[in-house]
Amino acid sequence: MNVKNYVRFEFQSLPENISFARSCVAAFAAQLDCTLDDIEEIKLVVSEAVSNSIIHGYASNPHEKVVIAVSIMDDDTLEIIVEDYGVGIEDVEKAMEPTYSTDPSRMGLGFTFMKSFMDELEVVSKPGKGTTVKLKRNFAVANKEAYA
Amino acid sequence: MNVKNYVRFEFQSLPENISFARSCVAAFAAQLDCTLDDIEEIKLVVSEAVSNSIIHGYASNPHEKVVIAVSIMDDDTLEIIVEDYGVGIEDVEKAMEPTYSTDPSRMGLGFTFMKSFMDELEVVSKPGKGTTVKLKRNFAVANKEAYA
Amino acid sequence: IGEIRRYLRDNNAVRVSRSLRDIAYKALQVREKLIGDNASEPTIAQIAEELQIPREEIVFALDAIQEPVSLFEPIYN
Ligand SMILES: Nc1ncnc2c1ncn2[C@@H]1O[C@H](COP(=O)(O)OP(=O)(O)O)[C@@H](O)[C@H]1O
Ligand SMILES: Nc1ncnc2c1ncn2[C@@H]1O[C@H](COP(=O)(O)OP(=O)(O)O)[C@@H](O)[C@H]1O
Ligand SMILES: [Mg+2]
Ligand SMILES: [Mg+2]
Repeated sequence: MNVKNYVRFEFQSLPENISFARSCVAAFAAQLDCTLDDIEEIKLVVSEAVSNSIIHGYASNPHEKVVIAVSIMDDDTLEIIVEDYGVGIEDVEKAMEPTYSTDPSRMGLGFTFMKSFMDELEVVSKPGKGTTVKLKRNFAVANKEAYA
Repeated sequence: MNVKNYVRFEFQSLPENISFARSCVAAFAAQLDCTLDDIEEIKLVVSEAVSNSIIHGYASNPHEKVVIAVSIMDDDTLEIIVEDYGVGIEDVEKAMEPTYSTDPSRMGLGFTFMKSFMDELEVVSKPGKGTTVKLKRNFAVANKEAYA
Repeated sequence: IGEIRRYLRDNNAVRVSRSLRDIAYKALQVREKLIGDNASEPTIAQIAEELQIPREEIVFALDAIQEPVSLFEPIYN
């Protein structure tokens, strides 16, 4: 795969940056040939991943750092990597189960949304070291028609 | 000065990223108490600095990297740093003179706009190493009224 | 699925897609209205509040309907 365009950004783990990050990734993704609905889905996915880093990874401590790297590959594939250096996840498989949450007040659907709106979801985490969420989606026309 | 919020971007020196960077910095600055007109001025300033890095610093080579760091300080001050690792500027003072340009087809007003729309402009450059442009503006209400 | 839908609705996560043009147009309308009401230029926060749209989305929307890059400088050529 050939990287056509790339941006990486680092920001403070503040709640107001969730909506900021979501808009920036959406604006970058808009370089791809995709619809408004696609963009809304990308926003949702980024919100879920970034809020997980802030809320779970950093227990809402605003002085930490979240990193997002976005690549456009081969004109039709979007890759988004969201990374934190927080508490990490003990059991990734369990964390990804629908409705599983370590916080009883939450719905536990973040990973489920990420999986359902993207073609690929890969989570790598080390307790005490942090979490990396890699999301990928292809926007080729053939792919789009398969969903139609 | 106390940093309240911070973001740092790195992106490829592609022309389409000028408008992306401009929007992102403006979106971040919108966390300050400012108007749409203020935002337009910030966009212009960021466009000028980023296009200088791409066009002059990198001679439009799209495989290089531009870095922008944006900080919100004390709730009312915005600091924007635009950095490249390109050819650099021999004589910074001369480069900053109104209408001075090394390219006869250009207007030579980029630095003039940056200076007039921001409270502070600082340019540090080393030939062969690159250029750092630091821009600062205060959005305190008292400050605004002084201009009215 | 019902639960997911409810979640999405409650969190206003996936809303009816609105075009950037639409958001930008509304933002400019609200700005005029607020100038009329208060006889002063509104802040972006006030416009965002009135429209119930995040500030950054308003900024991106307005940027999208603008001329590309700089008003003053031809970028290429
Ligand atoms: N970045 C992260 N750092 C630490 N733990 C995480 C992170 N992301 C997810 N988790 C864990 O995975 C669980 C499931 O995440 P998710 O599906 O988004 O549901 P929810 O956020 O509603 O709990 C979370 O409850 C949390 O325990
Ligand atoms: N990032 C940079 N790297 C190298 N040279 C630069 C950079 N920014 C500005 N310059 C030099 O300073 C001059 C003046 O810049 P500016 O005021 O923006 O005018 P213009 O871009 O129209 O030439 C440019 O012509 C160029 O020679
Ligand atoms: Mg979650
Ligand atoms: Mg210039």
